[in-house]
Amino acid sequence: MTPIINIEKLRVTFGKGDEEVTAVKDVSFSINPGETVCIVGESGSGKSVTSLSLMRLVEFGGGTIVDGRMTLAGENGAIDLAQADADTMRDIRGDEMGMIFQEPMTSLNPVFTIERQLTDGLRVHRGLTGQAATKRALQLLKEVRIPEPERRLKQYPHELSGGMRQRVVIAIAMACHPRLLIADEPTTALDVTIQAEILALINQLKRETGMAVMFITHDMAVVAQIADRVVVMYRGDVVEEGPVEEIFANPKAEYTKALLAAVPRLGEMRGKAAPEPLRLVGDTVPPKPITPRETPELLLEVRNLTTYFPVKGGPLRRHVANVHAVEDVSFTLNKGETLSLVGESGCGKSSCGRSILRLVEPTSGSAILDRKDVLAASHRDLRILRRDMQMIFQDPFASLNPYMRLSAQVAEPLRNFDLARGLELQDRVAALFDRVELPRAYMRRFPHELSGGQRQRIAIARALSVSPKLIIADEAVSALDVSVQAQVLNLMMELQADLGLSFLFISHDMAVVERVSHNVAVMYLGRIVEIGPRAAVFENPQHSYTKSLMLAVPIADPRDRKQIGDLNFKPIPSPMHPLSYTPEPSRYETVGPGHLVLREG
Amino acid sequence: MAYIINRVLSVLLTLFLISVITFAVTNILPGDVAMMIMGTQSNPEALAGLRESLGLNDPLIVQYGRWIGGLLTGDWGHSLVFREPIAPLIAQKVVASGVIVVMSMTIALLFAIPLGVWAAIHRDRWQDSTASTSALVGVSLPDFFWGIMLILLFARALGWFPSSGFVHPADDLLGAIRHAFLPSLALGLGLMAHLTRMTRSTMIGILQQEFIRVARAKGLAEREVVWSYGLRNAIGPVLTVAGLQVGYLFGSIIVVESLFNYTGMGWLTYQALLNRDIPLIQSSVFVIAAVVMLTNLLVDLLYVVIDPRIRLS
Amino acid sequence: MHQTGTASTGRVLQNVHNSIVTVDQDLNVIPMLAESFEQSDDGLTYTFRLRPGVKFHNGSEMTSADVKYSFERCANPDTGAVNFEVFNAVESIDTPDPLTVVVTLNQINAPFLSRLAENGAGVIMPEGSGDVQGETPIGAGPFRFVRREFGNEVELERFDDYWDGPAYLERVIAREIPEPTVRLTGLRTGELHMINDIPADRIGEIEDAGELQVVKWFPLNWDFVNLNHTFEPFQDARVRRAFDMIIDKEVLLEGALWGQGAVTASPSYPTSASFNADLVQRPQDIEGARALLEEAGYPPGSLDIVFKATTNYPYHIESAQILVEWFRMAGVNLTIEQLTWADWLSQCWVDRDFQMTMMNFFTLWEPDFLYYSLFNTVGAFNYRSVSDPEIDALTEEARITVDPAERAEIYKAVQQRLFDEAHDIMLWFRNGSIGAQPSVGGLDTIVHPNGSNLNFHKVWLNA
Amino acid sequence: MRGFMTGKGLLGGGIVITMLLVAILAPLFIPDTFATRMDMRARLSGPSLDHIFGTDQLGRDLFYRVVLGAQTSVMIAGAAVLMSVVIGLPLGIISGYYGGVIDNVLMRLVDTLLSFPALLLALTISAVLGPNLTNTIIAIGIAFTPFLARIIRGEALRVAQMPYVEAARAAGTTDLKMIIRHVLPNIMPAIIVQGTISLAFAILAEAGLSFLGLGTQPPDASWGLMIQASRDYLDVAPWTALVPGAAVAITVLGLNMFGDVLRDVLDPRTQT
Repeated sequence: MTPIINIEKLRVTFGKGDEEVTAVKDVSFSINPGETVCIVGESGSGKSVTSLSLMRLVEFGGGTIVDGRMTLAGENGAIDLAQADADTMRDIRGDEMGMIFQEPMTSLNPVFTIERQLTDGLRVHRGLTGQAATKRALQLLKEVRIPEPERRLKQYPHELSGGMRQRVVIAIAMACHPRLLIADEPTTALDVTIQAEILALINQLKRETGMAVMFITHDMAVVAQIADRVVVMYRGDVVEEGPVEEIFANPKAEYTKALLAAVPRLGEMRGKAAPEPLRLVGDTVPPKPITPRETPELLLEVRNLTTYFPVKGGPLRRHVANVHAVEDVSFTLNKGETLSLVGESGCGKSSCGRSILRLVEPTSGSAILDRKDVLAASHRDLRILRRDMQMIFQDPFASLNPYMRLSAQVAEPLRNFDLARGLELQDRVAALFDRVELPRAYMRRFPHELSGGQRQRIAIARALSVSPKLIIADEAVSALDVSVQAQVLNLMMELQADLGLSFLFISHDMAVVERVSHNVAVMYLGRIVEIGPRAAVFENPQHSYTKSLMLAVPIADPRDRKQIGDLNFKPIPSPMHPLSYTPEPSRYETVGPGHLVLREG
Repeated sequence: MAYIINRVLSVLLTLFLISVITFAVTNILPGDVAMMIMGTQSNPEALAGLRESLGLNDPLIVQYGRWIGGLLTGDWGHSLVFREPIAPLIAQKVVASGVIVVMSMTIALLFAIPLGVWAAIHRDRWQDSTASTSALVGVSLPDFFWGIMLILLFARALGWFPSSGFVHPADDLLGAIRHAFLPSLALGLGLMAHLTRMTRSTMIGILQQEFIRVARAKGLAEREVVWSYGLRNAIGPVLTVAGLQVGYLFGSIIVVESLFNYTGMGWLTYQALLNRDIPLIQSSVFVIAAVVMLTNLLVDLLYVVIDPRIRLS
Repeated sequence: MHQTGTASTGRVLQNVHNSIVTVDQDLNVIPMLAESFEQSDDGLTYTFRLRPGVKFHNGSEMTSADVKYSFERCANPDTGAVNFEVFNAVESIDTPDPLTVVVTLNQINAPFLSRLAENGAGVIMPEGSGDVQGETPIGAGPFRFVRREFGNEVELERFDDYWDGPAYLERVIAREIPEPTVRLTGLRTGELHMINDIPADRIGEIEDAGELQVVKWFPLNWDFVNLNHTFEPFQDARVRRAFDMIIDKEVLLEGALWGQGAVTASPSYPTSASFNADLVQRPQDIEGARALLEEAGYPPGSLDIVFKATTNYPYHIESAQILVEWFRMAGVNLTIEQLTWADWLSQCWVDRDFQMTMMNFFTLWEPDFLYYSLFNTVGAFNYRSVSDPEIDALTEEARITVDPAERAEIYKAVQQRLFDEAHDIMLWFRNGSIGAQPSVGGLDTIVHPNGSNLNFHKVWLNA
Repeated sequence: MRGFMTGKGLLGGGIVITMLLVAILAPLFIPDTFATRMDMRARLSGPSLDHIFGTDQLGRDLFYRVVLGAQTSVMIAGAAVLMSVVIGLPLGIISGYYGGVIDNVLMRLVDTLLSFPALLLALTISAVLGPNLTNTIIAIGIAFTPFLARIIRGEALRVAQMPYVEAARAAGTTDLKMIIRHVLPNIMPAIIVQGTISLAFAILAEAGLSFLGLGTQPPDASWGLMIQASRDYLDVAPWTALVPGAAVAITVLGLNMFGDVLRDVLDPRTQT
């Protein structure tokens, strides 16, 4: 079979002279008709640059294809895309090859209607205008299964949800029936249920049209779900290529092995009582489970926590409604244990964590930390209470002050509470750097000189500096590459074992949660819908939402693929209510020891 | 709709604050209305009598009340030096200034937008620095310098445009444009730099957006990508800046209108300030501030039309 | 009096009005709206025979009632009239018949007649028109008022029923263009037919080029440096004289006005009978000035003086800058403060809040007006607070001296005293200038003998 | 500091440093009377060996005037911008950092002031205070303050919402320390860049005020005053305008380039 596209010895650089950086060193692979090839790798692997080179869009970002061939097979003979002129490329883009991108929120032009954006490609490639174009656009929206397609045509992008926008982007790419669809991390920014739907859609379209798909992702679970063949990239090179089952079952390259070892797989904790660190490539001793204390000791008790955010609107910007971010949430957390709050975006898990720290002011409820109610504390007492609870934030780039030396950032909490001065302060900061396994030489550095994982270690060191009892980790590993994520997770677990820390672990990633938690609380629309020991919740989910969530999570195992028929998720209703709205209290049923489920109805 | 109501309410509040500030500032201006009326023939007794009859001895709050009451009822009082009712006088001058404000902004935008887009497309290359530098030259020298240069070039050497004066557009539209051209160009040169800079940086931001890549991935011609997909998104921010520039413009017209003997609001305000025509200063400063603010309101509302995101939220 | 700006439209507006009497080239009082006038032997009664058939712009014919009305209005300071003191000695104004006006004084006022010829006091307006004169001037002049915008434009149109025959020009539009470059460009491009005040440094160039007509006359006005007599150092005549000695008037004239004028030690109109031609300005003597100041108790560095100059006269600003240099050499530290016209009026003229300033006046050829109002202790224009008993006595005496020769001698004595005491520092008479297109005719008639008013009655435009 | 080693950086930085040096050093080495010395025989004379930049309408040497005038222009612009930063900084930070009612009130006021054209504001303030150097600085300073306050407020608001501020708050940092350690350093680049550009505008504003008779008082030299005085001689003695005009133009261009480069240099991501 002739491959649609055959890439040989592709080499792409950015910049000139001394500042030249080679993003893609020597990449060769091919894609056959009707085949889904996943290009997988971590950030900086060159996977996106490869896809952009194929579309010859890389030049707009300052890149140069310095070497190699990219042969596109066509009815009129083959074309080397690396050599094609601008006009030829314009004809090919959007016609022979379509592309979809990572950010559905920014992939559509905010000032044009959906119709305009759908028909542009039809106009330039097919000469379709007016009624004919509109008809085809409508048909396309139907093909990507958008509800109420007629209405969508006249709408603007911001009126659509993220999932719908990504469907529109797919429709745009599919407009001229391309023979190759390039999808660059198309589901990374989406919630897991929507991700599942989009993946299913791409699969379905592929089957219907027989096109080939080049799918770029960093997520091994997605790869396992969608790929026919896999190309693993690392630092600009292809390190391994092969059928998906082969790659997962029998990886050959060291890098692939390390990568697969670092991926937490949903279900692999089955049968284990306590969380345990991942066993990474190179680890010689098996990881030790973090068993809870024999006599549980209560650290944090949250009762009926409720947080509303006022919505202002109308003339005079009056307070017209509330966003019910956290609605009657109660839970407990013992010393030395981890409770995970898990849910999709907007479910209130972050607000819940911030409310406990009083980074946002809760509306009502109590949070008793070591017999002191944080929510009732005066501002002065609150400052002192914060010594016992610290936070790690999601974005390692934004949570460090770019203008402050790392040592000063780690020392800041110590200085705030005047816990150490002068040399003692220096020593303690140095010890913290050791503790999070960062070289002491980094103390004089600024955040931008560090990688994402290193920064998150600084954030952990900063949190540890005042020896807190509780650390609230808000999506602390979500922005990290999978191998770095594994290291940071292991570090956190190790610290828990050594220092007896408690974690309130907030995450959307079910596989990670399964790995680190003693207890799990699933949140939906501001409420905990199900809470209990990790094993109970994961192995015996009771609430319908928990079940659908479990179903949507892709599993990093090509033998365990989702069936399309399973995927029918309800959209999440708005948590915004008028002022007059009085919510029902949360009422739970006990289904097992410590396993509570919100009553539905 | 609520957005518009809120904007209008805030406009009313701002107008009130503008009136208070205007009144307060004009009251601490040195000089004296009575003295200005009497000029070199002033003598203390006559001045005292005139002050009394003009109500200048009343408490400030009473004077403010009288003024604001007059503004609201359309009785803006009489100018001391022009010896005319203020309201129609200002109405006429606003038209005159309106002509050069619109023309200078048009000239500035006609140059700035293509220049800024061109610079953005060729970011960090020679075209970029050429465009930015040439736009900067306009703002590097004071308006009156350009004004005189333009008079010497276009009026004296080439004879294309008249050197001074104002013609009402209702009387002679072409004449009005010809008379307004040189002052507008002098002002436009000053406006250009900032607008070019703004267009450039906005366009650079937009050209890095994902939807631009999507547009390219559709196979659209680069011309359409930049001038339709890109520019359409840049118009809003650029217009906002242009709106803010109207404030700067109404400052510059004081100098430029005086230079060109173009009898608009800038000229009027300067005459009023020069002659300490307090009633006229109050009203014209108030009108200028109000016009500046309303222009920004207009731009905001225009933004609503341009950008569907605000339209529906 | 004061110009209200170098490009003033005020001088054009004067074409709306005619005066009861006026002056000829030699500054003799001659009839105008009055056909003839006579003064009684005791000098207390003036009889004016009015010219018959003089029409006002409103169509009515001038009668003695209008004259009485005009005089009475001018005599009443409440109307804002500027020349009321001209009528101070008037006891009665009688109108025995429609064409006769008899003015009776209660004491001799020698300058009465010539003051009527000067500066608006003798302007005749229709009876009852006083209230509208401010907005829409109405008179018996060759042009009727059409409209005016303050600071910008005055438009006049020909009055066809003018008693001395209609003017040639159908319409006169005067526009204020304060920027010299813009004004000159307007003339050169043909947008303007005529401009007042050619920039001083360009007169030679334009005359040489020969493409435009240039009318120059002497004098337009005179300038002097003012010393505030309430400021302690200036109460000492030595200080004032020393200040006079610091200034080289010739160089200052060259520097500020490009030599467009002639220096003078006396403000009297140079061709008038009372002009004291014997006075010669003190030559610049910085060393002498230093010595004099030292003697008066002001050694170098001890005098810090603020010089207030108005931006209304850019050449005053130039002068001030030159003065600063000389005064520094003499050990006096001069600081310039620029004032707008409004601020100058309020600070210097009314509040008399200044140490040193500079001003110009129109050439007041009538000596009483000039010396009494400017230098008498109670004079209306004595903003420097000059108070010299000798001058007070002389100016009072001149008022009741009927014999012209005797009066002239008194004023010469006043000039001598002013010079000796250096109450003010006289600088120069300044040239007037007009630039015009070649098509403008009759330019020789345009300047009024007093050197300040512009008369468009006999000016025409060639096709 | 590598960011300065670009063509633009070297040129912009070079101009700014040269102008600063001239402004500071010239008055130390050249007697200030050199700027006011007159020569009535050499009025409006073109550039020559005696007067390398020519002379003005009073025969004053333009080289000395432009060199000594640098001090006045730079001082007025610098002091005025400094003043607007000093007033605008606390207002902007309080408004942006605390938000809420204070923010509403302050920003309503700033918006109102922004409706008054800066030159009109400066003109009025000058008229109230009277014309002299200090008052010119105050007038321009006050007129520029609302702009600075607005920009600083925007930056403070942005920084106050950054996770590192939240992290510091969670770590027990008090408001004052938060502002000093976290907010100020992070808004500084924006203030410096805006300040640089404001300097250029302040030089022009001084020229505008001079045109209207306010601003620097003669015979002192400032660039604005020199351009103002040259306007009657532009056609016969263009150098009288071109000399100070070039000084202003080069400085403004230099400041703008310098501002652009500062923006890049102060960004920690491009620091090495």
